[in-house]
Amino acid sequence: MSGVRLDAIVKTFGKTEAVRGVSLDIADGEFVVFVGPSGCGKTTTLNIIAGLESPTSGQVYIGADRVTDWEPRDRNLGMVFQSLALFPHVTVFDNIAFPLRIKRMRAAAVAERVRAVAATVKVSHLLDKKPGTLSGGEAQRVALARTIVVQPAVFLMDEPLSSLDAKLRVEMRTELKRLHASLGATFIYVTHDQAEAMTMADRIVVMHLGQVQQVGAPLAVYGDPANRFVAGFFGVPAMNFIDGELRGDGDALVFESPAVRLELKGGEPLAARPVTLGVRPEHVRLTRDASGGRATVSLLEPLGDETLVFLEYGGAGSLVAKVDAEEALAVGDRRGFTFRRDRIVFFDTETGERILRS
Amino acid sequence: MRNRGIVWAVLLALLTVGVASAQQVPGNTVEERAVNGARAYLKKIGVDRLEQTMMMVSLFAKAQPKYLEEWEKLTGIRIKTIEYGYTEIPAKIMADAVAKTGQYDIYNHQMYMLPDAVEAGAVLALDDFAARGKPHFDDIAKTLRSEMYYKGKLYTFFTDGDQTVLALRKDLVELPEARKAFKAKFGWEPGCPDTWKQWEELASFFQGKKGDKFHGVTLDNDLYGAQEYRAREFGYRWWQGRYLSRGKLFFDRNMKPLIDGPEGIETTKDQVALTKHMPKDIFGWGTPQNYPFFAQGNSFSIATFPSLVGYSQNAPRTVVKGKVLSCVVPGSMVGGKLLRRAVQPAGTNYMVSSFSKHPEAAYWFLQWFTGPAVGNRTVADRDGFWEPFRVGQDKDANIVARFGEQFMSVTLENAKIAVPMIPLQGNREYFDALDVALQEAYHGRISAEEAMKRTARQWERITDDIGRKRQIEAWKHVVESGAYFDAAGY
Amino acid sequence: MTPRRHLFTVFRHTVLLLWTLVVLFPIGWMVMTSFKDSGDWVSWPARWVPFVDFEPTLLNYRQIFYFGGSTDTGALRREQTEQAYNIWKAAFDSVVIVTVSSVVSLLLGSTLAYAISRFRTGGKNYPYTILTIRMLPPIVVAIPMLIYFASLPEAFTWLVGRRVEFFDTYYGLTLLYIVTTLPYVIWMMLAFIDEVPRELEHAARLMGASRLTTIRKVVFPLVASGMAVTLLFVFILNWSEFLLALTLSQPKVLTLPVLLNKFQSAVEGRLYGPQAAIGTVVTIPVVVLGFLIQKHLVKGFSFGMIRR
Amino acid sequence: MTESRGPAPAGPPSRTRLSRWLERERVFRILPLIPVQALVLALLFVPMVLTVYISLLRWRLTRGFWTDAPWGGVSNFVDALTDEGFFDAVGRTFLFAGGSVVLELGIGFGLALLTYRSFRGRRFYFTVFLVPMMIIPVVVGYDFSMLLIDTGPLNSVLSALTGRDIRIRWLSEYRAAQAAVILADAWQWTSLTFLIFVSGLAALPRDPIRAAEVMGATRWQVFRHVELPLLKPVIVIALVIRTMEALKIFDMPMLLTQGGPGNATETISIYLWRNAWIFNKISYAAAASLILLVIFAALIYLSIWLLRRERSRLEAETAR
Repeated sequence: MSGVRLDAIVKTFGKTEAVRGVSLDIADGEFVVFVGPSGCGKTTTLNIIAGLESPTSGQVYIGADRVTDWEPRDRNLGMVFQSLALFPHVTVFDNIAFPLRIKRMRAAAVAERVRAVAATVKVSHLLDKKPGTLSGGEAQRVALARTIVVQPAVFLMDEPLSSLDAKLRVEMRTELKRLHASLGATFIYVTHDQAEAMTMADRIVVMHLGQVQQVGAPLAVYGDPANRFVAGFFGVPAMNFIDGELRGDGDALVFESPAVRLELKGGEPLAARPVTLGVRPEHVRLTRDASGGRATVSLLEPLGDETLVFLEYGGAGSLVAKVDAEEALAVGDRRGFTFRRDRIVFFDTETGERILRS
Repeated sequence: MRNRGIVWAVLLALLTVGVASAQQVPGNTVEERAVNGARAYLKKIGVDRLEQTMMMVSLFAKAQPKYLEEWEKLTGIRIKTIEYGYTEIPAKIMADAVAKTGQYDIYNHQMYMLPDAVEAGAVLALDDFAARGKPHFDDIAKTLRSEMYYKGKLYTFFTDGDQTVLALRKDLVELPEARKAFKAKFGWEPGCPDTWKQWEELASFFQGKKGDKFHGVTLDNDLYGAQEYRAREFGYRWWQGRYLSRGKLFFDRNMKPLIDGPEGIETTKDQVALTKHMPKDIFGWGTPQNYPFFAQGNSFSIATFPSLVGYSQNAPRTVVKGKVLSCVVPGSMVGGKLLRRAVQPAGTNYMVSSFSKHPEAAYWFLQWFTGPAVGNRTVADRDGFWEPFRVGQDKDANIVARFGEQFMSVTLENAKIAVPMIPLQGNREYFDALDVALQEAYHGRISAEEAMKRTARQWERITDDIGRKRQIEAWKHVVESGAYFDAAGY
Repeated sequence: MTPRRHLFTVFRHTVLLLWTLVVLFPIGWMVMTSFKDSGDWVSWPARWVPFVDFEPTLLNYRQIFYFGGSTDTGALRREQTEQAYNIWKAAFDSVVIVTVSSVVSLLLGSTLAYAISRFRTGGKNYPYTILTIRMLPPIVVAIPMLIYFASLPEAFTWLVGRRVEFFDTYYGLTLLYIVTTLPYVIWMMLAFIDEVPRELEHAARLMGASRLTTIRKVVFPLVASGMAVTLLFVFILNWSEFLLALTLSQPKVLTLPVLLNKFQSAVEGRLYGPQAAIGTVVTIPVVVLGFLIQKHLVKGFSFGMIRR
Repeated sequence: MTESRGPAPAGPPSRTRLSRWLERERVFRILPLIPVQALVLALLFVPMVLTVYISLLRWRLTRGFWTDAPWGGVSNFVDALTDEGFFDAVGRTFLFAGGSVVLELGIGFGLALLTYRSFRGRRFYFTVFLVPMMIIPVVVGYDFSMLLIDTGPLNSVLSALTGRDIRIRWLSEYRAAQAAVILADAWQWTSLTFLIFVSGLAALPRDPIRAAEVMGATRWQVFRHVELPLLKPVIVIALVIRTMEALKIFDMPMLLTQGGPGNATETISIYLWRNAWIFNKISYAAAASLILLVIFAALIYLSIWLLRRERSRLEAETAR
């Protein structure tokens, strides 16, 4: 069992910089999820860990070994691919047995091991089939079986669930989590799906434009985003952003925009500067009065237990609030709204960096 | 083997005395000397068996082996043959001159290949061997004999005349009514024509459509008046004989072409005129089309290789068995005298490769195989395509039995007037220039004058390209050796 | 079936049957001629119906199988002679040279196609550059090749102390055939390999397979049908090659197309019968081969120009 | 932990140096190139250089290569460029290649359209249509020379069909002989273009076609606006391959007509063959073939440029 360390990894393809200086420590046995929009460099980073691509500069360590120049096969990794990469020309059995045979394990031992692993992931009945005949979930399990059969120290997964339907995906999430627990190996998981990241990760690594934006536990990343990108990336629906100006006289901070004005207690004196206010929909409250501002309900999206309310509030776009489903609302209603003050975050409008982080 | 005793005695003498190499090899006949020479050669190099290779025209695959076996029995020299199509061989000889593989000891091709082969260094001069072997050429017509030499040196042996012959349908020519009508029209008794003009008159008369009444007989087929080769690669061969019969040479002493004079133009016009009486398809026909066409009774006359006569008697579906009249090749009136020339359009020959490891052994085979006695046997061989040419072959019972008396007398007449196609380096390029121009003329795309002018221009260019001085020298040898009898225009 | 559809079906079959006739007519004629005696090869009107128009004979086949070479148009029978060549020899040489060169070309070309597909080996333009080889008319290189082959043995003697012949040898021709078919192998295999997902290879390599093992166990099995098609294609090209063989082989080495050219007769001309017989005989194996892999054929020939 | 990770060993101890070396991408990228390049260099490049050298001599086969081949400079090139025969032969070659390629592409495409979807009897047609390309061209040449003789079966059939006595002199009349060469070539190689097109049609993605059909496009519209554009790269590659091969045409006219009648079917390959092996003008042939190579290369690079444009457009579209 081993941890993985990335040290200032840079990868360029021609003129494009896919990864720009990623450094990261992943502890032994940790479940780390790389998340970010497509093209953010997360898959490249994963491939560099796997050895499928070599970094332009920087080093990769697995356990105590610097493996930057090692071939993939020497790194003792397991990997599940987005397409699963089952070999279509051989049976499920042969697929699972492939890595064992490569390691020149005796045939009897191979058979025994394959059957055992097939049983753990419940694909014993599929062993004689060809991958082309499997359902999505079955193929998924076979791919897992093929990966765990050699008991690698580190598991790499590149969006393995993306081809599954929604329900199956949720099931598999749980199963992967369970598998992680039982194997105790290091899992490095790449996805663009924030829900997967939130639900499975011990730690989330948010990547954007080839750089790590934030590393942290799921709730920390959600609740305490390091910048506007991270804040916007997590959460459905996305965080509300309101551009305005912030100034502080020592007693209070004042945020002012054409539609919203807020006064917050405390804080240091601050020269007026353009900022972006961020507040998640669940932290927007509707009131009967106009303590914060007034807005008109333009659209309602009931989710069942809660309802999303789209408000015309005088600023750009709409403000989204998540309210209890019981609340009686109709399109065209005029309401006041306020924000949960302790949950408001501010970003520098220009850089997107978080400011006034407490 | 009546001379075996003598042979052994001579051999013994050879061994004990150790005759100097330039001296004549003992033996009473050409063949005996060849056998003795070969045996002595093997002794000299200290072996009793030897294997050699002949590049052979595939046409002789059936006939050649028995002579090779005989040679092996006589001398211990085994000659393997490697067959090539006749069109393939020139390139193969030239390729051998480049690759110098030494894979072949003897090349078998046709007379006109000699100049290029010599110049390329592919074949060996045989004079030194001949000085000792004393082959016998006296009974070969002077013009044919000249073809064995290039620039005064002996390079090749042959046992195949292959001079052109003209064949007519005897049965038609002898139809009494036809004879009468013909005489009335042209003023002479139909039969072997003396001049090209007369042949054309015959051709224009003896033709008709299927089912027509032709002077007392009903035609089973369309009957065409004449056949003469008009296809690419063929037509120009017959042209050369016709041209020479007008009493002009191809070049003057500075290698300036003479063919664009009136003689050349007339020759071409003659050929074009005769074409009217031929089947339209003649332009694509080689021998395998021409022979059966005549044998199946579709035409009245044909100028071709002499093997036609034998073929037409034995071919499948032949309808002309016993109905063929062989003729001496027609000629032209030159200065009030009838001049006939029978071109030798092919003529199988044998050459010794420069790269042979045992050229002397190869030479002895050539001398033996083409000698008067063995040569007569080959000519008589029904499997072969060796045609009569030697004086006296009409006395050989076997040969006469094969070809018939009438043909024999005619073909030996033709041998006397046989002439070679241009025996110069690069001749195939000269031929091709002529060939292309003639094709254009045959198809009526250009006039005879233009065709000859073009050819002459091309010939000048070719001569310059090869080297005028070289060609002048070689042409001088040709003319002075009497290859064309006289030096008209030279 | 609507009337329009019906009409289309009729139209389709009419056109296709017409082309079928066009294709089969020359082949049928060749087969028929191979059973004709010399008098029937060229005759007007043409002879069509066996046993009625002409008497079928095995003479031509007997001739090519016993002896090779040729004879007069008249008498065809001939004693068996110790010929350097016959159809068996030519068939053997053709099969050896063509098989070896096609297989080697396939292996070299496929491996290179793999490298090109995965690493852009040789640069973006390499596949186009290599196609230049195929543009060279063989006649352009045939003669220099002859001089070159003739001087190579000397060069070898000088370099390695051993004389190695190239002219008129199996490997001389084989090497040439390998080079001249490589462009097509590379192009066709590139198309197939491009379609193999890289993740499959990544998976194999992560599981411990070396690059070579990956190619052998994962990539090549996946493009097997493509390889079969490519092999057939280059096999046909090599099997048919005439000019280089004509110039650079014989007498020790002889391929079928060159042998075919030998069937000439009296002074000059063709022996249609034996030619037809040998043509029939040499065509059969390739047609059978093509038939066997027919279902793969469709997959192979779009040269990857259409991506699914 | 950071401190404990000093400079690590260069590689895992279990592998040999060779296998490690082999695994490197840099090595693996180059390695397959080596035998191919070596073969190309040794077998084609060297003779090509030799060709250039020979073309600058005035060497004939009837003279010693080392002893009697004077320097000729560019004179051979001048000769070739001023020789009508050369350009006539080039022109004829283009005529034949053009004619046969147009026929092959046209017929092949039509047949492919009729056969690429499954129907009763498809397998039979398919089998038959593929046969010609598997026959040795020399055999096809001989076969056609039998068919096309004036008293041959083709004229018989034509006569029977038209009820007139048709005696087209396929092998001995100018235009007819040229047509014969084109027809024979088209007969043989339509099977290849057919195969390429069937293959391309079968590989067409279904979705855009279905989408068009759903949108109410007629069969013709689907073909014209969806299938044809998608097929364009395949058409171009068929064009390139066939043009490349057709320009080299040698066997067919050589066997059918030996370049005749006159020079009617003398292609550039035959012209070069004649000059080299019959006229022994090796240097001239070398120079002429180099000029030829330039002409061919220009033409073919033009088509390759087309091909690349199609391909890169295709790639751009797939990437999207």
